[in-house]
Amino acid sequence: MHKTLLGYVPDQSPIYAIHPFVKVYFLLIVSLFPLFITAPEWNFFIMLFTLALMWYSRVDVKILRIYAPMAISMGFIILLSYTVLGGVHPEYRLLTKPLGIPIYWERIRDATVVYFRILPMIATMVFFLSTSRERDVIVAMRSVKIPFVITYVFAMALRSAGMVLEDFGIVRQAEQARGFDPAGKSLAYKIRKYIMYMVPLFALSLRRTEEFTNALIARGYAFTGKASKVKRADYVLTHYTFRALDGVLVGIITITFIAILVLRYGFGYFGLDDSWFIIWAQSAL
Amino acid sequence: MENQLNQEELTAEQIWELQPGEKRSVGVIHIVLLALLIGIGFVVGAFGSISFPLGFGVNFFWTGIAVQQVGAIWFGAWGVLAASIFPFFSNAISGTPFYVSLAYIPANAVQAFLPAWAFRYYKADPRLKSTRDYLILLAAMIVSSAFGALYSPLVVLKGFGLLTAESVPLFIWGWFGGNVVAGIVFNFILLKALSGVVIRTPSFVKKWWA
Amino acid sequence: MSAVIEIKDYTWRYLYSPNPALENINLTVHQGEFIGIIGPNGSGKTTLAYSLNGLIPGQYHGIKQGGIKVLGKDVESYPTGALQKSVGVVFSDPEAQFTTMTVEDELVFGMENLGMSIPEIRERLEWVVELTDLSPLMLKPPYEISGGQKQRVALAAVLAMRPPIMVLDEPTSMLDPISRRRIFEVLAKLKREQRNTIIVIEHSLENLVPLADRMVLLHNSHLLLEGETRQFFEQMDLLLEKGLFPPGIMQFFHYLKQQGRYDGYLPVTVAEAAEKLTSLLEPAQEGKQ
Amino acid sequence: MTSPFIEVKHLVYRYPDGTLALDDINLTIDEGEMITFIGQNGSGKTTFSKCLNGLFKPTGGDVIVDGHNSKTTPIVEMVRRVGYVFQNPDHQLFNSTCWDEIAYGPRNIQLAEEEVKERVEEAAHVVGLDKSYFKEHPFFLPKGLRQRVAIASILALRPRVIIVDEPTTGQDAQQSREIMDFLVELNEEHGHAIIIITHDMPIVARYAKRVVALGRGHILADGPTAEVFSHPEILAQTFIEPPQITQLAQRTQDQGFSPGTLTVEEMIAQYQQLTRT
Repeated sequence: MHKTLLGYVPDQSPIYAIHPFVKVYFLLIVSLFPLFITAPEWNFFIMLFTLALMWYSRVDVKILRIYAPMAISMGFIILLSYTVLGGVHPEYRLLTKPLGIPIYWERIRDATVVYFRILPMIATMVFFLSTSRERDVIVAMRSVKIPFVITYVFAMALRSAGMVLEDFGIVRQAEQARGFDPAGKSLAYKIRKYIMYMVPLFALSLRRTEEFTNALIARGYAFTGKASKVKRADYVLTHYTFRALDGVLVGIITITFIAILVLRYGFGYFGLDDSWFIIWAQSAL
Repeated sequence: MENQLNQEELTAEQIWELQPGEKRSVGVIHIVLLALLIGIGFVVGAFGSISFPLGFGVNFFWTGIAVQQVGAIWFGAWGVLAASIFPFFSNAISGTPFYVSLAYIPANAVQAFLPAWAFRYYKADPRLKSTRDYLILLAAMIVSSAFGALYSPLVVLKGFGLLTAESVPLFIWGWFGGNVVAGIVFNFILLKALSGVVIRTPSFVKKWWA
Repeated sequence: MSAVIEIKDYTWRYLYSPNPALENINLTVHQGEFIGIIGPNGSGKTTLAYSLNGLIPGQYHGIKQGGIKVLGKDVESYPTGALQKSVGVVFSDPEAQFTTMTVEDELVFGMENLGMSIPEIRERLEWVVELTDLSPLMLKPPYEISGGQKQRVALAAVLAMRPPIMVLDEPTSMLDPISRRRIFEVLAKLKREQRNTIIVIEHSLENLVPLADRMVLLHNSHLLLEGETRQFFEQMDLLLEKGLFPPGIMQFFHYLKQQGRYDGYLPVTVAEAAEKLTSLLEPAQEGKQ
Repeated sequence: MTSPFIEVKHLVYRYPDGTLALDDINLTIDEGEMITFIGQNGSGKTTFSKCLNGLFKPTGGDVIVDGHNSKTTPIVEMVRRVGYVFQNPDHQLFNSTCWDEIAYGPRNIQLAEEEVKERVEEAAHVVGLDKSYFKEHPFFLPKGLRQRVAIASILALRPRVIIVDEPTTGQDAQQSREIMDFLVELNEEHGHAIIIITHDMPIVARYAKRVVALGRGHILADGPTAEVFSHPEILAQTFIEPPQITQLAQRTQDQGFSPGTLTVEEMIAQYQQLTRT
């Protein structure tokens, strides 16, 4: 396992043979799919597909343990929003009325649709985070000629996030070393803990701006003036080649996306009415 | 930054006005600042999102607000830019889909911009020397968070179909409260503790860009 | 030998600061010289390093008098980004200089800024990696390697730009003794093979002294003492009085000199000192027998 | 006979990612000792120190401080006995005045405000922090003073053992000696056991009484400074070499110099001895 800022990525993975741009493209485009698909079974299929890709890429499935509670709590909130907080709608089909709260079929249906829309979007994000190193994102951005300064800010932001995390760990220890003990204390006491972290974290970052800036200037980096117009060699790209397979993958993703749009808006596929899952659920409830 | 004990006090006016002969221009330091702010916002924001979640990147107590508002007061447009960008990262960590984060940008930008604008326009002292300074900050926090709170659940969450019309108020209050309470806790402390140093560093931004 | 750096009546005061950080400094550095700069904290050493590569007055607000010429041209007349090709600075905290995700990117960054082509970059990369012995680390994040490696990366990143003048500001402050010696071995190699002009600011003198052609003492913003290394340390009492502690072997031989038991130059390396001490003692011991 | 204040038995520590940082460490530390931990970057000095005050819990073996096993004792109890001063003072200054900063620890362990006041004043006095600084923001102070505030803030917890991580990094020779003189004073006049982590060999030679050399998670050497420095081959394993004056004495052993020579003064004294006729 190789530690990145966003978690651990596998040491060896077939996915590393793929150009980083394809990974970013996958994240950006496949995340869009669920927005055009209403039928839950199709979205569920996209999620399964993404999870299968994770398995194929030898991602440690333990990563899912971090996101599972998040996905569950989100589902719970959506359900709550659509049922308990859903209001009174005499026009809907009433399923049951526990504690005087009306639960309607249409609400359950909509909650399901929304939830199954969110799941694959989360899955693509997790897939990306668990197979990409920071360098991949930078390579992807540079290979599509995004201005250097943007790529660079991005890279430095990740770098500084790493430093802040590290500082955060030390500050927390420093706090403990001074007898701070949140165990069994009130919420106000715990919030104080957050306050205490913030000042040193900011202070350290501010002290660093100056040093970082000096180091950048010393390496001949300029943001304005003639020196900023220099043509960059993009040496890092020499480690990556965009192969035929990468082109094919980009093509498949693009065609799938177009196909979904055409099927959805031209032929009315992926809608609620012909979703066998919804039809089955309606009859079951 | 080392020894600043015996120096004359600056007035709030002097903090924001250019002094005669003072030259300020955009430079590498601002790029570094932008990156560092995104980095710190990433960590601090993710921390809040994970600790007190309401869902979809909305929290009961969102620590990231401090980076947005204090960052923009000190560093002007660079703070606003950072504030618009870092929630992408911090939300991603807490499982918020990419396009939901994208749609949050206007809310985050306004939350950072408004206090920064208010301090510059009304010449308030970032070291919070008078009641007036506190009131300006508080008002800017409330108005900007109200905008964020209204925009995000209505436009974004409704737009993505994540919420029903009836449950929107809960999210509006959640966003608003989460921001204002966290803002009150952190903004005052950070500004009071560090402004005195920050305004004398070359990274401080008087106007919007330099 | 031609002068590569000429500092004339140079004074600098930071804005918001009551006293100048450097006052009335005069110093000329020649091509290929190795200069050691010492002085207590706050004496203006770092300000001097900043002044040589344009961070002052570029990045800092302040008031300047006199001038500094690098390669015959005033530092202020260089366009943005141009002076850094001639003067490379390595700072003391390596962590705060790393701006990328891998050691390789770190080494390449400066070369890309100079607009070099890929074959050129590849060639220099090979050279600098070999010189600083970094090849096993190329794909690691620079902040996850050990302290000694970090400081080597920081040095290599500036070396890769091949500046004719190198300024190192406490390049080994965080290192264990042997890692520290290795950094100085790299500098010795540079001095021998590349004929770079090298200026090193250091607190720890044991490794610096054997390499330095000339030493400079800064104290309270002033240049207090300057001279060829061995002659410089003849002023032992002045140095001790100013709170600087010359290497132990020099102090020991200075004592011998004062006692009239030795009258050569002060030794700069342990080997040299051991040899001299042995030859001093042999007749004495023979006399005893 | 009383048992030692700190007893480390077969201590093993692994980082969460599985790297073995400390491997079977055994060590005892008595009250009032003055020890330095030396070793290359990454040799485990800092990790070991954090095990001593309970910040890190052992993966295997035991750390027993004043009869309390760190595995079962809450960290609050541990830090009252073993104080740890972090290398960078900026990591440990949370409060907006020096007074609050020093009072932070005593307040955490819920002392009465009167007692807190007494401890703050005492700690400030010991580190030589003038009362006029009490209302200053610690962030505004120069590094030397920030370090003093950091030490005072630990002193206020009145630990019997104080660990100071790299106190002389970035300090000049004069400042380093001032800090060390102060730590010696804490040790000799106030009776605290002091553990110093450092790379600075001239400082070790001058001030340390007992040296513990760590390398790759093991204790490579433990003993009086002169004795440890007499074995350069062991020190080299952890990237340490003795100061030049010691190296000179070692190279001239045949002439009668002691391989454990630590300072110029000792060298001179031996020379006088050798040349007395």
